[in-house]
Amino acid sequence: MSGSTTTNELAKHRGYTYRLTRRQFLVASSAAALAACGPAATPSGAPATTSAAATAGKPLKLGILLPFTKVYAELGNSMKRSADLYIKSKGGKFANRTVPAPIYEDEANDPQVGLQKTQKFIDQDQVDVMLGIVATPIAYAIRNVVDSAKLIFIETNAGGNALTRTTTDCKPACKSKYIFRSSFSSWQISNPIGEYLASKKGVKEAFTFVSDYGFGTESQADFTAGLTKGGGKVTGTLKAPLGNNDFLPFVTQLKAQPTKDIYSFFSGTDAIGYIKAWNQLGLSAAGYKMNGAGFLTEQDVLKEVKEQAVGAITSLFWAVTLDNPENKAFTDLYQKEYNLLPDVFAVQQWDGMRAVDEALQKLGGDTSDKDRFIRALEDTSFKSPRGDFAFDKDTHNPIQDMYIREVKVVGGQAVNVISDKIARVQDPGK
Amino acid sequence: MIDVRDLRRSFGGVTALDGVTLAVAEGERRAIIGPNGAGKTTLFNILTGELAPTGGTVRLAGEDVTGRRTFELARRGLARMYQRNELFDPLTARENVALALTAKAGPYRFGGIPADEARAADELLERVGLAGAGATPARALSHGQRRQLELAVALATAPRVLLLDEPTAGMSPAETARIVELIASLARSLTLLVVEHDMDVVFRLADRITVLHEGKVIADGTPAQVRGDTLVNEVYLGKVIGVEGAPPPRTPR
Amino acid sequence: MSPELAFLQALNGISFGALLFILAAGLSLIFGMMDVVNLAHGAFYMLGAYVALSVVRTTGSFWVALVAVPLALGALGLVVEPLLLRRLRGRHLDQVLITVGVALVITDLIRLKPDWGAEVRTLPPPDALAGSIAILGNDYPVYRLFVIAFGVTLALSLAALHRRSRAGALIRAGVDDAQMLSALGVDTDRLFAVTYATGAALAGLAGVVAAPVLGLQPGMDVEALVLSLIVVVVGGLGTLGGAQVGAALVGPADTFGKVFVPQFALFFIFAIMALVLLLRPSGLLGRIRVIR
Amino acid sequence: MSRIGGLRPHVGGLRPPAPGFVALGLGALALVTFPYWSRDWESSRYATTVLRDILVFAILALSLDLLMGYVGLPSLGHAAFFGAGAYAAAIASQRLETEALFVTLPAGVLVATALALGIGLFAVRASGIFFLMLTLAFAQMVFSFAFQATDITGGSNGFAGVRRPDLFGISFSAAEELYVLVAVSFLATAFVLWRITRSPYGRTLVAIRENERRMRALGYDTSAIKLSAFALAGALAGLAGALSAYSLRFVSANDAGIGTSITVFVMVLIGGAGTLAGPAVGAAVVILIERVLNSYIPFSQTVLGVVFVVFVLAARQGVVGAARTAWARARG
Repeated sequence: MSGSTTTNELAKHRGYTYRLTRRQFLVASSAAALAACGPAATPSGAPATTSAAATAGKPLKLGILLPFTKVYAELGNSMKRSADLYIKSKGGKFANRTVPAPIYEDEANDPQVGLQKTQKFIDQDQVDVMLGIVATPIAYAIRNVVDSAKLIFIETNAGGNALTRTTTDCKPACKSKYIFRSSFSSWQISNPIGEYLASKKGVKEAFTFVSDYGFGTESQADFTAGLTKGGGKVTGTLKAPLGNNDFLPFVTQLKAQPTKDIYSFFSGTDAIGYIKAWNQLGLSAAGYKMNGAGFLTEQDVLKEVKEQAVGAITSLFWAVTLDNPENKAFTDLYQKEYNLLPDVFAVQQWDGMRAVDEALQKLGGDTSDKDRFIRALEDTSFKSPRGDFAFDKDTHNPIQDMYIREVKVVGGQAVNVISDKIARVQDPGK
Repeated sequence: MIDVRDLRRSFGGVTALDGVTLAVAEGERRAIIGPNGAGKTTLFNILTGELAPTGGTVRLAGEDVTGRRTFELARRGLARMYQRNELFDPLTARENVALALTAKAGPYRFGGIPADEARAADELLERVGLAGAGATPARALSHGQRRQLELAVALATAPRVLLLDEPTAGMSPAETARIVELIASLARSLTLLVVEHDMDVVFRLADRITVLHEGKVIADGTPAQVRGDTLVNEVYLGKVIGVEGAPPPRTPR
Repeated sequence: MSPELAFLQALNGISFGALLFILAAGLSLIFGMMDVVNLAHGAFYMLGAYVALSVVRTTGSFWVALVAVPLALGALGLVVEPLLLRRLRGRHLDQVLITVGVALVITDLIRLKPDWGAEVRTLPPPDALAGSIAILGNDYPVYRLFVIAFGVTLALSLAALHRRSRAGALIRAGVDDAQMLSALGVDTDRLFAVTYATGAALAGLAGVVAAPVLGLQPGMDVEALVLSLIVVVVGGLGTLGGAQVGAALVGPADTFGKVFVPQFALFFIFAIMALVLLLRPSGLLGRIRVIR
Repeated sequence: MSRIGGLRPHVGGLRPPAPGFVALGLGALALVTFPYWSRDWESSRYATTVLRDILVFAILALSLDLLMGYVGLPSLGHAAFFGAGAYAAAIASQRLETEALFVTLPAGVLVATALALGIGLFAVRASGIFFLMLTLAFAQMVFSFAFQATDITGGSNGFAGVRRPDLFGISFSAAEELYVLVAVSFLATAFVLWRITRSPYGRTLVAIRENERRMRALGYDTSAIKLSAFALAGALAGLAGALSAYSLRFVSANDAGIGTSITVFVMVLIGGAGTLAGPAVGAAVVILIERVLNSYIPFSQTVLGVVFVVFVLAARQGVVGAARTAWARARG
């Protein structure tokens, strides 16, 4: 191993100069300027301003921002399949408006990228409606941009409460006239199960163990409020960092505390790691019961952990086994098209597309008046695969039923079986 | 000027310096000779602060500078001419010298490069016989010219003590003669410490000679005394004549 | 904290330490021998895990993957080194930069490959190691004990290769003076290619062994690279022993960080690194002489 | 033989404005007023945003180039100071309830500088690859702190609602005015670095890159000088971070993440380390690949990886370096 390198290889190469003649600086800066204007020179499709006259017959431009790279890519692909399927099922027309293939952009699980792509939808593509966004931080990041650009945006996953509530000086985000949500608020999937466990299942004490980020903390607080309202008490809390690499130290601590009912919020790889550690340390055998928000045992997790999650009780507004005609039709259509079972993310995107479609039916396809478009969306309600779906008039968050589900092995496959229902759950936000 | 007392240094098990004591008066020209592995380079590295001693003290003009870092010693007037050329290759000869000249002014100057600096650098280049070569990059100079530039850079810091690490290594006889004359012509106020294998150069330059062997001083005196010393002949002169120009010891890693 | 709980957490720490060593071995070998930080190490690890997934899917055997994957990654290393790194012999920093490019390409291609893609997956451990056994009356995953055993054997065998074998000495010498070595008739090009290939194979091996614990998902490459870097930096650069010592310290320390300071668990591991560097600027066993 | 690396010591004071300077001035003016003279293009606003982000990253790349190209310290953790600058500006405007540019911008720069001094103390004593690894590890430390310190930085939710600044009545909340602020900052940064690289300080940095041992033997405290360059680069990165926070009105932990560090490293290398125009060109090329190309092909990251490998192998001095060599050879 040579001693400390005296001269540095990086700069010992011929033609290596570090001073700048006037000409080079000029050439470079104008080159940088011109290179950047490249995209500007290319003419873009839609005319700059939409005419005030009825927009009947004009193609409806949809901009959909989903993760196609990084850790949530799988969710993005599932939601894209659902969006494409919806357009195909409507023969490429909403009311009298033809719907060309939506412009998909990758949010890459990075708020900076999400902001750039939203700006592109607004300035470059000038889309009529924007849908998508999986990660809550990105939804919070683009909230102000969408609001000031008066762009109608349907959030089809991110469940951060703040997106559809009034918060003190809009921190970390707050509701907007132009923002609707077709998925859920973290309160809806955490609070009702708290109250349900305490009042109906006689759970007097619970311990919470959640993923240490915005969503997890909100879910922990909402669950605690629900449990307390139902007469129970949370005896302690623990958090694991998002994307935690080793769950054994945490689950060992769970096993060292007396409270048997554990409530958790984890999703994706963290959920898998948690359930495996729970199983490896034999917590079920030791009498501990796993409860959580629906994403703890959704398809993307169940297909990996399989029967290790048996017995877990979760709350969510949908399950693949939910038997109502709309869910049957949707699941069959999806399976016929992609021979894959749909997941909750596909349902959320499907309902987002449907809300736009329903609103356009009411407006006869005329989207020139934003306020009428918003009122039409607010009045939208329909039978969704998850059951009755309607927007809360002033928060634009969905009003929907919550189902209590338990993981059981049905026909050799671990599935969430619905055991109970809590009707018309509405987010308390104003 | 330089006062070294009982200097020790070992690398793991190997003892490179085993209690060296040495005193060099101001203006004196001291040569240090000894077979390979005698500890000459280790001594130099300690004197220039690149290596910390494991024992003993070093005093420079009365001040205890043991363990001081290289740049602190340099600022106290101790300059070094390296055995292998240590120059700023892409910079011009003038710039190499200018960097040494302005070392005292400190690096944090953000204005333009002062005009007089170029003139002072050219004067020094002339002194070492590189008059016209001011604008040539150091990497483009011949080996001999680079040694002359090495000397110019060392002198540019206006040192009180100049350490010369085998200044004639790898030089042709003609180049050796020129560099030795240059060194000989240096001001007598400048204290010199030379490590050299070529005995003609040693006897030409040195007022006194110290002989190192296996990390210890085995003889210390005028050239005549050392030449006559039986122990030195047996240990050193006897062996070296047989092995002329042995490769220099590698700096310990 | 009861002694029983302390013991269990210590066991968790040791098994995580063993995991970190397995992760870092490939990076440490390449750095120790070739003076190159292989920033594609995380990408090789990820590729190893996904290849293992395919092998387990087709052959149904974890053990086949344990042998096949390192060979596959070794072959990749035998292609990458001569094709890209050899051209930059002596320019160590450029060799490091090349590996950044390689990492960017590999991780993107994994995402694009149809049946790998970006889905969240896990590599099931072999049935023999899947269960749990009772230790002090508590269930403990057998696989984590296997990881400890595997890590220790890997450490011992690499140390033996490194110190006693002729190849180890030749490689170390090659880094310092490739010309002198080739003058002695040693084919340095083949030597460096084999070294890089071994490093890549070790990364692949880590992919197979660590995947059942750390899981397979986009971003696992960066996580593996950063963890390996911390282990190598803490342990000290230039020596293989560094990685062993580094992992032995960082593993348990990180686990106890998760126990006592969970809200800053991510941050804690770096605090350890900073503390070690404060005391020993070139790492615990580092031989790089940091400027005085 | 083409002029290599020599610092042509120009006699003090600027010569009368040669045609080059006039052209340079016009070019700069065109750059600053881009949104106004391109207003009637279809996607002028989108192009303005892209160009604004290119200029923000150009400032960041220039600051890294000071380290990589001049002092020879390749840092793979430079995003730590970019993120620190962004967070500091955002938090300052929130906690102090002010949009004043002369409060939030210096806050960003100062916090980034302080962080650079802190990390620099550890890092500058190492060199080459060990330095690279240290900066990478310390940047991850900053990332994980930003990701977990929810009550300070907003944690994984990021910091939303950053208020755009104003200065003595001029409000920069409109996209055009903010663009001008970014463009002016870029030109100022380029000018400052152009001055620094031609000053004795700049020459000292280059000499340290060439032969740090010799510089210590001449009496230069090279560790302190490297630390000063590291802090200066950190300050400029903090400036870029603050501008990014204003532009996007949002700061996330990824701004200090390894992805940003690698991106800006690739920009400097592709553009041309050790040149001033290089980082700006590199920023344009990489952002165009990452952002514009990304909308058309799914494997844009692979393209970036391949382009990067080609440049390391074949055109190590980057676009501007290669152009300059060709230009010098053409002039004979």
